[in-house]
Amino acid sequence: MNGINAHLPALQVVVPMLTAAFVVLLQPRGLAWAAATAASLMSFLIAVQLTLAVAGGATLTYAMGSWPAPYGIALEIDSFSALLLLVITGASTLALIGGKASLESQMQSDRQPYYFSAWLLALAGLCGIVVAGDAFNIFVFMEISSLASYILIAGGPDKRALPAVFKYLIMGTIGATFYLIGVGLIYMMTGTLNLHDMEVLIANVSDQRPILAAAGFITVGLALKAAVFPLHVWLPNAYTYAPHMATAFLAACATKVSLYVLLRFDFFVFQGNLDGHAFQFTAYLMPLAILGIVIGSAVALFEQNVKRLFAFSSVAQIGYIMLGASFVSILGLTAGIVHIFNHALAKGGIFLALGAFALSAKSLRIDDIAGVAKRMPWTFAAFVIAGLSLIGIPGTAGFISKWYLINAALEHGSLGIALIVVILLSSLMAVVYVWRVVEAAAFGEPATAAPIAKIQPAAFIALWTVAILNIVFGLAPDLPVSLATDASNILLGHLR
Amino acid sequence: MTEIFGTFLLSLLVITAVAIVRTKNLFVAVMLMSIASLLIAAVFFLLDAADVALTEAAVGAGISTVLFLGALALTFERERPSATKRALPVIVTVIAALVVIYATFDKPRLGDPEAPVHRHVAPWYLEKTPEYVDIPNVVTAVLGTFRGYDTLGEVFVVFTAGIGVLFLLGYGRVTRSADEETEINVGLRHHLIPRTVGRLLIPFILLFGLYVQFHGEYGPGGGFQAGAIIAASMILYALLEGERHALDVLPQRLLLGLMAGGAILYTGVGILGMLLGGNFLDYSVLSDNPVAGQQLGIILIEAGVGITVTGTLLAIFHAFAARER
Amino acid sequence: MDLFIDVLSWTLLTLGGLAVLVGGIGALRMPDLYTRMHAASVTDSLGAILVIAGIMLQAGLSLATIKLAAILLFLLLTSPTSSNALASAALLAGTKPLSERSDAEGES
Amino acid sequence: MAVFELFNYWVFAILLMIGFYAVIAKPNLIKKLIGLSLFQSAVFLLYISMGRVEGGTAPIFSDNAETALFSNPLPQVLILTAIVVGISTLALGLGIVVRIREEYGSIEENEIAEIDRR
Repeated sequence: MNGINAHLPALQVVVPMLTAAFVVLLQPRGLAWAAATAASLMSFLIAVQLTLAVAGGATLTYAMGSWPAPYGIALEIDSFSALLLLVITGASTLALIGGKASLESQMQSDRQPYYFSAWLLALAGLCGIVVAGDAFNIFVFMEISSLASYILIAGGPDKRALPAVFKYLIMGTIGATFYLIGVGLIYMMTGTLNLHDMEVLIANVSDQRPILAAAGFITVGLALKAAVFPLHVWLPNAYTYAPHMATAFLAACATKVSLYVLLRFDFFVFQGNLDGHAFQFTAYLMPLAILGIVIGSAVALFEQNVKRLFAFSSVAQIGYIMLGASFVSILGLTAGIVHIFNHALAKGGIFLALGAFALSAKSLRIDDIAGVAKRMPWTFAAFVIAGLSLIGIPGTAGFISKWYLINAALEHGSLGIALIVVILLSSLMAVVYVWRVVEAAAFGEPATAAPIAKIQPAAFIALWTVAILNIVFGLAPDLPVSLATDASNILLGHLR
Repeated sequence: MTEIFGTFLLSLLVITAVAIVRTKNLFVAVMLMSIASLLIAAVFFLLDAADVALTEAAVGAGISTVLFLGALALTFERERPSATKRALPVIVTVIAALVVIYATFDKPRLGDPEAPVHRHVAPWYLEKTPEYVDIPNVVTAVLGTFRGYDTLGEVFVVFTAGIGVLFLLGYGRVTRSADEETEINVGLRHHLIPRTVGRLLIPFILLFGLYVQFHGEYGPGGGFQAGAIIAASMILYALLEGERHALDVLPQRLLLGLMAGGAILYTGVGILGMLLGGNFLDYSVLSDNPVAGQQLGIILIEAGVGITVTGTLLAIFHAFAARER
Repeated sequence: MDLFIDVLSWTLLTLGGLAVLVGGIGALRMPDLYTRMHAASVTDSLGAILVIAGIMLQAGLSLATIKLAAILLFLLLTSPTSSNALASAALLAGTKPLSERSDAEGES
Repeated sequence: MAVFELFNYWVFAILLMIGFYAVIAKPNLIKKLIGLSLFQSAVFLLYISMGRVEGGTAPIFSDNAETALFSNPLPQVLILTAIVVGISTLALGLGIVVRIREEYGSIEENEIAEIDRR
């Protein structure tokens, strides 16, 4: 079995990608779904295997085509990528299992094979970004995942999905092209595309203007793709009008992967080499993170569409991750990275539950979901657990990342106190916006007789798996925390 | 001399770009875009990038123009005059352009052989290609094997786009019945001259496509360019004989099969390398002689690229053509 | 002999360049679509023939000459055809030639 | 000759920003995609320009020139990939525009926003 194990980094990408090509040829739609779920489950198992291999701070490398690293393309997996791989493949698998029923209601069956193929391509693209150790390779897989996620979003039944996805396409392409320009400028000054090689070679030319321009282009481009405030304008509508299944998947991992690249690139390549870069990183990103947290939460307070409400909450949550990273300290980075994991759990659970609600409500406006709790008590209970985790109640996963964030802030004296106030304030706002949904669902009287639908067993299992995981990782957060601590040690190890 | 010519072409390019943005007629803009692509292809050729020039000419001037025209036929030809304020975007872009130009001043001058970009990785490719792969075209060697994983990604990008267009446009509206004498079904069959000359040309275009496909190891060319050229010949056939005939020759299911088949072939070659004891996409294990294995691998994956690109471009073209206005 | 071929080829190239220039000016200055097409056809018939012939003389007897001959053949086949297609498309779309238009009508 | 040394990079910057302007300032969706294509072409120019070596030729070995100086093959490979990525994005974008036209009857951003508000 050792033979297969050595190839796992490549298989992580190849399995979903190859299955995607086969899925379009499988016209019976049930088969397409089954194949997609099987491939997704398989990549989850590969991700678990890889996580075990890198636990404790090891790094796995894999030379594509057996060519040595700066000449060929190398894959590289460490704790940071392993954590992301778990999130991506886990979210994809659970969303595929849990969202099937809601997708049936939202899409004609003859379009579904294409859709599942696109789903697997998105999965392969996201995994490909995370395992890549080569700057240009990241761009290629970024494009696979973006094109595939445009398809996932465009599948929404509402016609407003189309302008939303067009906006996403334009902004996503600009972001990717900015990234490409940045990589080009660095390549021009160093002559390499391999991230490790870049780190070494950039030291000689780090004070030259093209490198500074490259840092700017890469940061802005990736921030655009990661929907960092104020570049988040594409996100709310795209998440709102996508099929519920796709929202659960993309909200859990798509923007996080761009954040991952942003952090990795910044720490691997720039932080150690550019004078004062750490300070600039903090000075630019912290205010944006805080604004994102406050404004995202504030807009969510007044939003009428439940999906849009949680989409704006995502903007705020991305702010938390950025805030953690902008401390440039072990605790801060750990907080940010753990929050990538925990937010995926909470948001994935919420959007899965919303997909189930949609089966038994006219629409997902706050007024329309009135009384849904009485019709689907178990689904509602799972939704509440995920909601509590989003708020950060002790005992849930969300609390862990907030706890680390507050600890990291405490290292910063009086500024830290101010930041804690912001964190608490926005948690309070999260209490309010989650409560609005809970109140409507539990105590509202349905205006019209809503269709009674029972949640499918598969969806029920997926949803409750997420809900239980939210509690498990709230009580025993060793896995994400140790991975994240390793990851932040690796990232900061590049600061020298 | 080439510097002056290059400068002239680049200036023309800038002028064309300004005209593209300024014109209100989208049809004109698309045509100008095609001209801009040809200009930029000529510039690439002057800069010694023959492969890229060929691709840019086939894709920018050819395929993307066809796609734009297909979309224009389904939408509107003119842009609405808008009352929005233009001052802010102009200021933003001018400032950004100045910043980018400012950043250029530390760049190595054009063509400097001492620039870092030529010192590190690139000489290795030029030096090792004869030894490991032994094909004359270094671009194909890098594309096919040294950075073959990127090319695999590229094939899947094309595949994804094909899936996306079919997902968006390949359903819903009932396509008109096959024997209806609509313009799209009949094509140019009533027009003697284009039809005669077109039919004469199609075999030669196909032949040229195959030449570009299999000559990619020796000269400029390769799977992507070949796929674009072959697709262009089939598009010409569809224009001349009508959609229906073209679909009889290559039905949508078959195109879908080509799309997926090429991608599967490429990935399969990679997996074969893995099964035979190398890493993923290691072709040297495909044959007893590592160099012959590399060459075999490159031919196979280039074929995969060509098949997927042909299938995808044709599927996209038909998806646009089958839509009713 | 070499000098003779050189002079001849440069003469052809210059004449070809002139033909292209004339065609370009004509395409700008002519009053309507059909006359403009007429002017533009100078570019891709006479201009192309002269320039390619000039280059062929420069290249001498080699593979490049054969390729150039193939290019010339293709140009001679395709450019009249595309002109024909363009003109008939314009006619179908309702663009009348200048001679059939009344003087009151402007250029459309 | 100082003009020629950086001229390609200046054209890159200008072209980039012309494309970017069309993307952000034009309400017409197809015009935005045209701008996006220009924007991407500019990046191709950047890469290819940096790969050029003075007095070099295209990186293809031939029999009669053993000691030839070659231009850098790597940027060319990267741009081949990037061109393909560009056309794929364009195809998908145009597909979305066609669907928008069918659903909204318009391809002007402001008109679509107007319809959505109703």
